[in-house]
Amino acid sequence: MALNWYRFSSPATFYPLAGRLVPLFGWGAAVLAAVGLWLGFVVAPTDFQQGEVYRIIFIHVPSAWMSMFLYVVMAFWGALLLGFNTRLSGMMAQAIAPTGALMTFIALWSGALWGRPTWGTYWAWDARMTSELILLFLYFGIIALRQAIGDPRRADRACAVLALVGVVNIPIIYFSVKWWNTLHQGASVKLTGSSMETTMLAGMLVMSFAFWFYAIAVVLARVRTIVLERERGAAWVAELPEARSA
Amino acid sequence: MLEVHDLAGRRGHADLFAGVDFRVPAGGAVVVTGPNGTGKTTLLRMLAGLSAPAAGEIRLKGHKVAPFAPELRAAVAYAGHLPALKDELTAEENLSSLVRLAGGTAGPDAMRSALDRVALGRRRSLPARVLSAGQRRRIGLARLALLERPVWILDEPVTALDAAGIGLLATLVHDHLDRGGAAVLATHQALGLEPSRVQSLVLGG
Amino acid sequence: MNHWHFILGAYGVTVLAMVVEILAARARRRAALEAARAGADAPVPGAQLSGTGGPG
Amino acid sequence: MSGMALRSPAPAAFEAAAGRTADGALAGLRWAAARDLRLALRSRAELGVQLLFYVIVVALFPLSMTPERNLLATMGPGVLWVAALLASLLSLPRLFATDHADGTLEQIALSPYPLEALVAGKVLAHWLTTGLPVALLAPLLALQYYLDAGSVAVLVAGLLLGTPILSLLGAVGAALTLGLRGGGGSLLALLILPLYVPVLIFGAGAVDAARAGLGATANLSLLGAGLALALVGTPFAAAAAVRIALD
Repeated sequence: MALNWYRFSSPATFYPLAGRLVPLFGWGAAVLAAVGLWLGFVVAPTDFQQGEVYRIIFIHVPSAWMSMFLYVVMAFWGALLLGFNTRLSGMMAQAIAPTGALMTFIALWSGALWGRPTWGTYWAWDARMTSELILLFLYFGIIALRQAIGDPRRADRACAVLALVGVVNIPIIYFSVKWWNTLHQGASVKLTGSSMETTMLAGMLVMSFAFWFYAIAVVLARVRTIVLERERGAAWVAELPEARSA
Repeated sequence: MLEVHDLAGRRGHADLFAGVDFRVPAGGAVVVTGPNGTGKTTLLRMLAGLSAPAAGEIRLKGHKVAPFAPELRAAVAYAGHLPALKDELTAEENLSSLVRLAGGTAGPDAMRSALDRVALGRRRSLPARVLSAGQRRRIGLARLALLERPVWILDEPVTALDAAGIGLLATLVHDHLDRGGAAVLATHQALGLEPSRVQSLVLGG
Repeated sequence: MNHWHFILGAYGVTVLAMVVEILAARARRRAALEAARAGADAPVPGAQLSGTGGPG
Repeated sequence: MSGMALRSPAPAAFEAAAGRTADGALAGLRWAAARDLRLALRSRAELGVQLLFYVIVVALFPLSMTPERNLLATMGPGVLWVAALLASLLSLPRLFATDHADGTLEQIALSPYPLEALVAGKVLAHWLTTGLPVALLAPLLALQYYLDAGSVAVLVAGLLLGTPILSLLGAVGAALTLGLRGGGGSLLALLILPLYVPVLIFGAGAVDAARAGLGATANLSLLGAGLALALVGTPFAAAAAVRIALD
């Protein structure tokens, strides 16, 4: 069955579809997280060097991956909006920004708490953590720009341009910070030690999927709300069961 | 020359107008009127290609045009609320700058005679800052006379003009229609154009 | 402060942040539904066109 | 009607006018650069004020820390570069905000010349009136930081390559925040400063690398590559942002 993308690109048909997907991905995330934590805390051994604190890796790495992945996805939806003028992609980009910023914050927070016992400080200007901090500023920039622009149409398109300029700059920022870091500090300390235990790797991968499913569930839930906010006057909103009752 | 089909305009959540259809033939004009806030400016900005309509389409010489389309930019002379002048530049510098921006050639004598025609000859080397609103608006009229654009879109062109200025504007528009140009004006001022050439569009009816 | 404090700190804040995000999303959804229930906007004003439209 | 009969070009002129859509991107660039330079020179005082801002910021750091020679020498390049960033940031509203306010930006966007070329011309004028003077003034201010001749040379080379990137990237931010509350100030800084980080790192790092004997060619060539990328990409992003702002 050739999936007709255009049929789903209209908010009215997308709204119920997203409604069915949210619980699916939500529970999926919960199950995956349970398995991941079980792998991470029960199966994975105590590290001879770092003891227990390395277990923070199971949220630090997935959230760092998600923070960059979500920015790229947001830029993708932005490009789609500028290219094809599909309103829904603008709403998707808007829905992603807060979750992306949250993932970046989690990565920074967990990294700091892991760094304190390992390196003695919460912040050590490590290359990855520094670029993560700049990524957080980029997210705040997108969110602040949207708040400053009242009209949703202009906000979508302005944030799309900013996200595209940002996504081109992310690798450049990462490269320049790494360059700066090695010039001043030598190679940064490897967080994960020499070779990854298979169970650690498995735990991290499962947790990454858990984070991914969580992000999809929250973003889809938020985009449904944005659709409601923007299509307030539309007829199909009035007939919605939840809009009619109470 | 310019056709509009089922045009709709929104600002934020508010729908301004919908289902607007009209055709502006060569030599014809449409005068848009209506109470404040009914979207006259929004409609004119759409026709000039500055903003995208919420629905419907705009055709120039039969071809559908999107905002900022090159053919639209080449065909339209747009005069918005603001007279588009730089306070630091003199009247003559402003005029030549705007004409060259529109792709025209701005020889000094053409500038001087254009300014003479709008009774700004003696003030051409004064910075725009010191000119009155009416005088600044006249620089806009001189620009219209110099630009050879088939479609004029004028938003409240009479603001700040005195009686002589309005006469000047009426002559300009009249000659423009004679030459086979088209015009869309948002104004409540009677410009003495032959009723046979003019359509009236009332928004918010 | 042994390692378990830091682990708890990292995981605790993560879960807290996610719960806050979910609650915020639900609150925003309730507000949107309230607004939707407030009824559709005023009818869209039309436009009257008159006059012959000139020669040609 | 009392108005004199106006000269009216023959109908044939309409087709000619339409046909003569100036495809000259260069003509558009020249128009914008010449006009903006003339406007900037007409308000020279404002340019002077912005340069003085650069000078004052650079002088603040020794006052806030120590006049001690070695420390100042190590942090000199960084201070001069951060001050260059802030000077560029402060002068960005001049790019579009005044044109947006007096209606000329609409005429610019509606001109037959490509908007990307007009924006590039405005950015060139902005760089000539902010970035270039900052780069030329740097050697004088470097004296306050006891920088040796070699470091000053690398510093100025870095600034000459880096400040145009600041103007180009800044133009995108300025266009995005047109007409917004706090648009020219903190919002613009939040949007643009993260994007300035690579320029800052390679620019200031060039002097450190030179002093460490590693040579600054790597840093300077990366800045050059960044400039090339910015020259190709940002005019299109800025033009798109202007059109979005005018919508």
